Amino acid sequence: MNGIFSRVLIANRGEIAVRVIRACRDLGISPVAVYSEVDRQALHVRLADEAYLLGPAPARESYLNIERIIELAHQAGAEAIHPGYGFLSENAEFAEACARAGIVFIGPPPEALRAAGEKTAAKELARRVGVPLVPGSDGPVSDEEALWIAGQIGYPVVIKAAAGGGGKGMRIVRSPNELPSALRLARSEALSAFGDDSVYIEKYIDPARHVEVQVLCDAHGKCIHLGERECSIQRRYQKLIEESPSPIVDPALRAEMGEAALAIFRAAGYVNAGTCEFIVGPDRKFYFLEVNARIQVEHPVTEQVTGIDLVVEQIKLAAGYRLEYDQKDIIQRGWALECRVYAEDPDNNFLPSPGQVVALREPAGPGIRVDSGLYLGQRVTIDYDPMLSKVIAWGRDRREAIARMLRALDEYEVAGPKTTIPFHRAVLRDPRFQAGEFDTGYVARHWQGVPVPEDLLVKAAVAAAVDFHRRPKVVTGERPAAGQVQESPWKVAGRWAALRSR
Amino acid sequence: MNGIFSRVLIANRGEIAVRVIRACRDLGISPVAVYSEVDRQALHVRLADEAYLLGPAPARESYLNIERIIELAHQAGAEAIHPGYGFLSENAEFAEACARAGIVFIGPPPEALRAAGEKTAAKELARRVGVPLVPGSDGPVSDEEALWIAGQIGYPVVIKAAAGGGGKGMRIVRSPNELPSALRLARSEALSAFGDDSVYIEKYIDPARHVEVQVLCDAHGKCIHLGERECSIQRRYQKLIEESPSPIVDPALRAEMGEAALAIFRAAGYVNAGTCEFIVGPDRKFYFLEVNARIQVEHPVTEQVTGIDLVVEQIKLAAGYRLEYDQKDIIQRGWALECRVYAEDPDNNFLPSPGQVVALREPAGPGIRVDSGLYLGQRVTIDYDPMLSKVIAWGRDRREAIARMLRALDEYEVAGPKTTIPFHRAVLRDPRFQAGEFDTGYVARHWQGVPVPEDLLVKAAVAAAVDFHRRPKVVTGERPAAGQVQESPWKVAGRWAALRSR
Amino acid sequence: MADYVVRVGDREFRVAVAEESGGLKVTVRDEVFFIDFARLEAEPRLSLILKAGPGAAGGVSVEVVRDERGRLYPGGIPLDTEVLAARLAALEQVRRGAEAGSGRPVEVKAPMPGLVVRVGAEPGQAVRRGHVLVVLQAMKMENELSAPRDGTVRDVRVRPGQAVDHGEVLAVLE
Amino acid sequence: MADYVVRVGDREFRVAVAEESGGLKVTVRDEVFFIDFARLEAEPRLSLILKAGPGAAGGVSVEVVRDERGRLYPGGIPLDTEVLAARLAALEQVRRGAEAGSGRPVEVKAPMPGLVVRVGAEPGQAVRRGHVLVVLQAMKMENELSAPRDGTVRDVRVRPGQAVDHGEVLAVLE
Repeated sequence: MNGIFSRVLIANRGEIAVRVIRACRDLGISPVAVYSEVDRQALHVRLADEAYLLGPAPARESYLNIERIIELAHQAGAEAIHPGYGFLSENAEFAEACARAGIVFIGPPPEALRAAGEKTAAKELARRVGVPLVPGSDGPVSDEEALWIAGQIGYPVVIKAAAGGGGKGMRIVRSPNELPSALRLARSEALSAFGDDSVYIEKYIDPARHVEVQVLCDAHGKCIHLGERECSIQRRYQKLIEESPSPIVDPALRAEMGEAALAIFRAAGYVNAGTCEFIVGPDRKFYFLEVNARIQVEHPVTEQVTGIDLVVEQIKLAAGYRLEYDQKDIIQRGWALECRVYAEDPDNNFLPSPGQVVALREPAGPGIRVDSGLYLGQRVTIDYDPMLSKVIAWGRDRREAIARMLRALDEYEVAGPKTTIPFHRAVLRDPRFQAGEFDTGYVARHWQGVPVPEDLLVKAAVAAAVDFHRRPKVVTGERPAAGQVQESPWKVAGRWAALRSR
Repeated sequence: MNGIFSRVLIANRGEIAVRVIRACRDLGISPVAVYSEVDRQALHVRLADEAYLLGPAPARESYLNIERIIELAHQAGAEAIHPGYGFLSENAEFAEACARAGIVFIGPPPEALRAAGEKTAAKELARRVGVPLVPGSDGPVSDEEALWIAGQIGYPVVIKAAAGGGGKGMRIVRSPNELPSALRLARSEALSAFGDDSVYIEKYIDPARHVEVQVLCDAHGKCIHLGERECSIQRRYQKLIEESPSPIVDPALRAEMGEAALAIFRAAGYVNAGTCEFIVGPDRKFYFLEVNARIQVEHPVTEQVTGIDLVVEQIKLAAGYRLEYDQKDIIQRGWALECRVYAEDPDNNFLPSPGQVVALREPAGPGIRVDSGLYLGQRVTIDYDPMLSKVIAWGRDRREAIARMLRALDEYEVAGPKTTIPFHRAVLRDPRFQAGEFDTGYVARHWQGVPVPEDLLVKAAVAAAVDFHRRPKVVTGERPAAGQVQESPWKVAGRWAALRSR
Repeated sequence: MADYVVRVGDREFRVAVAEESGGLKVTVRDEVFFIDFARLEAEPRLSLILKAGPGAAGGVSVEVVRDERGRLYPGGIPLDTEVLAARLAALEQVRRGAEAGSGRPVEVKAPMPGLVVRVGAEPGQAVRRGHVLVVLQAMKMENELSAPRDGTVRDVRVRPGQAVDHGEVLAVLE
Repeated sequence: MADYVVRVGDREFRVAVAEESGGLKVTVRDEVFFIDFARLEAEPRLSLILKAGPGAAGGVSVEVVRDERGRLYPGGIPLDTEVLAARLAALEQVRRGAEAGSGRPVEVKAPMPGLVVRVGAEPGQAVRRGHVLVVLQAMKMENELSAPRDGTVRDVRVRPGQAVDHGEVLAVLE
């Protein structure tokens, strides 16, 4: 490819580093990996052409170490750096440091990162171009202001800590008389969590759905959108299942949301791939939430329905290439879903579950794509985000995509760490999910683990007993002599039928 | 799915058995596997809900044992049998035996199998509906007839054994004076190979391309085609690389070939999936070759560009479902390629290479689908066809599909048996292939192995030495004492540059 | 013939295994299976085919990974298992019975190494099942460790800012 | 420091390996690499990072599978390797030199078990490199085994219909 980079450093790890390596290969670019001490054996280190040690495990000494990364890019002769997501991907100082070092940052220019990537600046931008925001206070409020604003925008309202996120200091208020005590509690939580008791107030959209629009902008003034993704299946603001298109978006709403997103990106002088997140209320009105000025975890669902390779586009756009197609050429075909596989125990409040991967089978076959950083023997540590891989399923329609995803999840075996795979299986079998009827409160409201089917317990008991029975014994005394169990004649019908109807 | 089977027996092994299991899962059908003694640990046995032992390894005692398979289908309570490809897939007696046993054969009705699946009957059918055949004798010829016919159709001509295939008894003749000795040799070869010295004569199309059309027919009279596949990269009539669309087919030719294929299938009273194979000459004229009355190895490339799951359709059509779309709804999107991975040594005349799989990494990521029966620890035996898996790559255009395929082939690691992966890498990097300029003689003409790049030899030497050096030694004497090698100062520039430009 | 007690999670199964004409006859509860058992090469993977009769050609196919700690993954679902010779199990039962009595203290342990960011209860406090006792940061997330049952906090052994190891006791509930 | 002769296919490399401040210094021909070497768990897989200097942070990443027979798969390409201490290699060289002389007989062996379907030469026949000596059926295909060089067939040890084992001598060429 003419004028594209010959060598790109990937300042990330895990599945996204592998994903970027693949995009580099597809462009004939030599990928360079960086890694922390615990990642020496990681897949991205082995799949890259070159690999450089960043430093110890803690992110700030490795994947967040700006100086070190730029130094290594120079050593390796990389002309550009792809930051993946997380880590330094939306860090304007990093983008500036790259520019100073004469290295291309594969992402938006620093000014656009600041204008679109920072939450308050982005809201200001949205307001300026006339994209609706969730009604509420402009910033921190006094108790009196809160009461007045709540009256204006109507109940229910939500109080949020101005200094933080993650649900801390958040209170939902359904009537004026609840407001004073809710404010008191929210301020006290905010103070203890963030050392700052400022709160702001917003209309509480309930039920709400999280819908976002993927955008690509080239450096020559062309911006197009690639349709939406629905990401309402989440817990504690962590997305778990995404899809494209959204079950609640029709062509008119798609065009409207797309235009809103493009207006914001154009106003920010944005170049490269980015996403505009919206909250959609039960009346299908949408409100601007934030801009993600990077590639997102869930980008593959858009790739599967549009046919466009977003990471390849990122690299080409960063090299100054023009978008080769227009808005009218973007056609969504079929339906795609993504399930994120985390090393978390869904039956125990999604607690992280580190450990060594002792057996692994990743799904494959028609309609299935797996973006993974997993390998047999891998030690999943607690140093980084627990996401291990993503299963992406495409089908001609949502029903087919769900059927294929279920088949893939049933094939997927990760032994060692516990994973969210059983969670996904249960959600995808839930008639509410299958009907497209869910919102951002779905997991909190409905998820309570799934009982293990009786036939699996019996199978496990039989397998464990037979394995033990046939295993060479070190201590002879461990294996019991012949027992006295009374055997019934071949009574098989009942259990047999149960085992068969899997 | 209403009225679909609840349990289907898959009378096959390897990747196609796994492929059919996946289709069953997607339809909510319980898949039942059968296996021969050497396949006890095979993937299809483990992925199925139930598994039944057929018998010893030899195919005629296992996968070709009609009675045994039908008996097991009864035992398992399967309502239908999917035969895959090869083995019993085009065996009309098997289809009839299924019908007698009250089991649905997932394939065409026996009469259609006979009318379309047998070579001479199919040619008669093609002639009847006006589809062009390669000019030549209708059947066996005497030496005098051969001379006369060759004069009529024009040289070059080809003499073929009437009783067999596989290139035995075949002779290409470029002028009348070569004909008598060619006939003598061909008859003698045919006699020793098949016990029958009958030969027939045909115009020799050269260069020729192998292009085939995928067809689906329901039991209610609707037949549609799903465009073409090009399969010209082959050796000894064994296909190695396939793609859809074909680089030489334009919409007009596609429509024309599609209509020709449909005419034949309609005339045969065909139901289910089938393929019509054509030879296309340098003038882009096409000639009927044969009908494949089954699912084909290369079906995934059609699936990737049309979005239609052909194996799912086979099952639904066998259950009496109507096709849900019309010809106008079939839209090819992008480009798909398939590379077949055989346990054969491409550097040694494609000799079979059995052995145990000691390490395995299958490719994944954007645009890549792998249909595979491979697993770590597998013993590849000499009992069956040596095809292990297929890599399928999709891209928005042929260039992108090739780039992705190359990336996938570079990721693919099978240690143990030698495979055709290095062959595929070389062909996909050949500018002739990339330009779409090849024909059925490509492999014979151009393939002569590829020299191992010097940098890989150095890497292997270094890795072997370091591995040996660091391996705990059983016999202490084996590890030499300190040597006397004179070291040069850090001379790295030359080799370093070579190693880097991979 | 051997008689086992197999614990699967918090369930217990009595399983009898007998070698019989080259195969295995397994009785679990009042059902009998004839089992073709294979240990797969190159991975800790087992494959069982459960047949209804000794001469049957096949039956239900079960593939299951077994890790070193005895965790099995039928259908990919992790299940902790323990196999005991039935007589040993009976002895243990008796011992446990003696120890029994309700309200034994429960130790809340760290399920992974991490950093304590918050402590949600103090000694002497009565808590309900689900009450957050300790919040532990690991894998870039805050993880709430809550009371496994109603009770009174007897001891809190950590404070915010403290790094803890896998398995370390954080609090004791009684 | 240790000095090796490494055969890779029909090529030979002299490789010196020295342990140096926790890493490995490797000299091959006149080039020097500093190597970070890791043996991967759970599979016979090696990972090497070839660095240009002893203090370099990184360099070329080489992942390679090594099977029990010493076959390596750099870039997935199977290469038979053999490592010998340099002194042993030198001794072997001398022994070989003594044995040498051209035209030693070549045995054509079965590369896999199979069934002989055709024999393409008879004793005494002069054949060219590539002449098909034996056709062996295996994996549902006919596989042609041809003369590795020009020569005279000294012996044909099989006949059509005969089943042969892996490694069995089919014919001898001189």
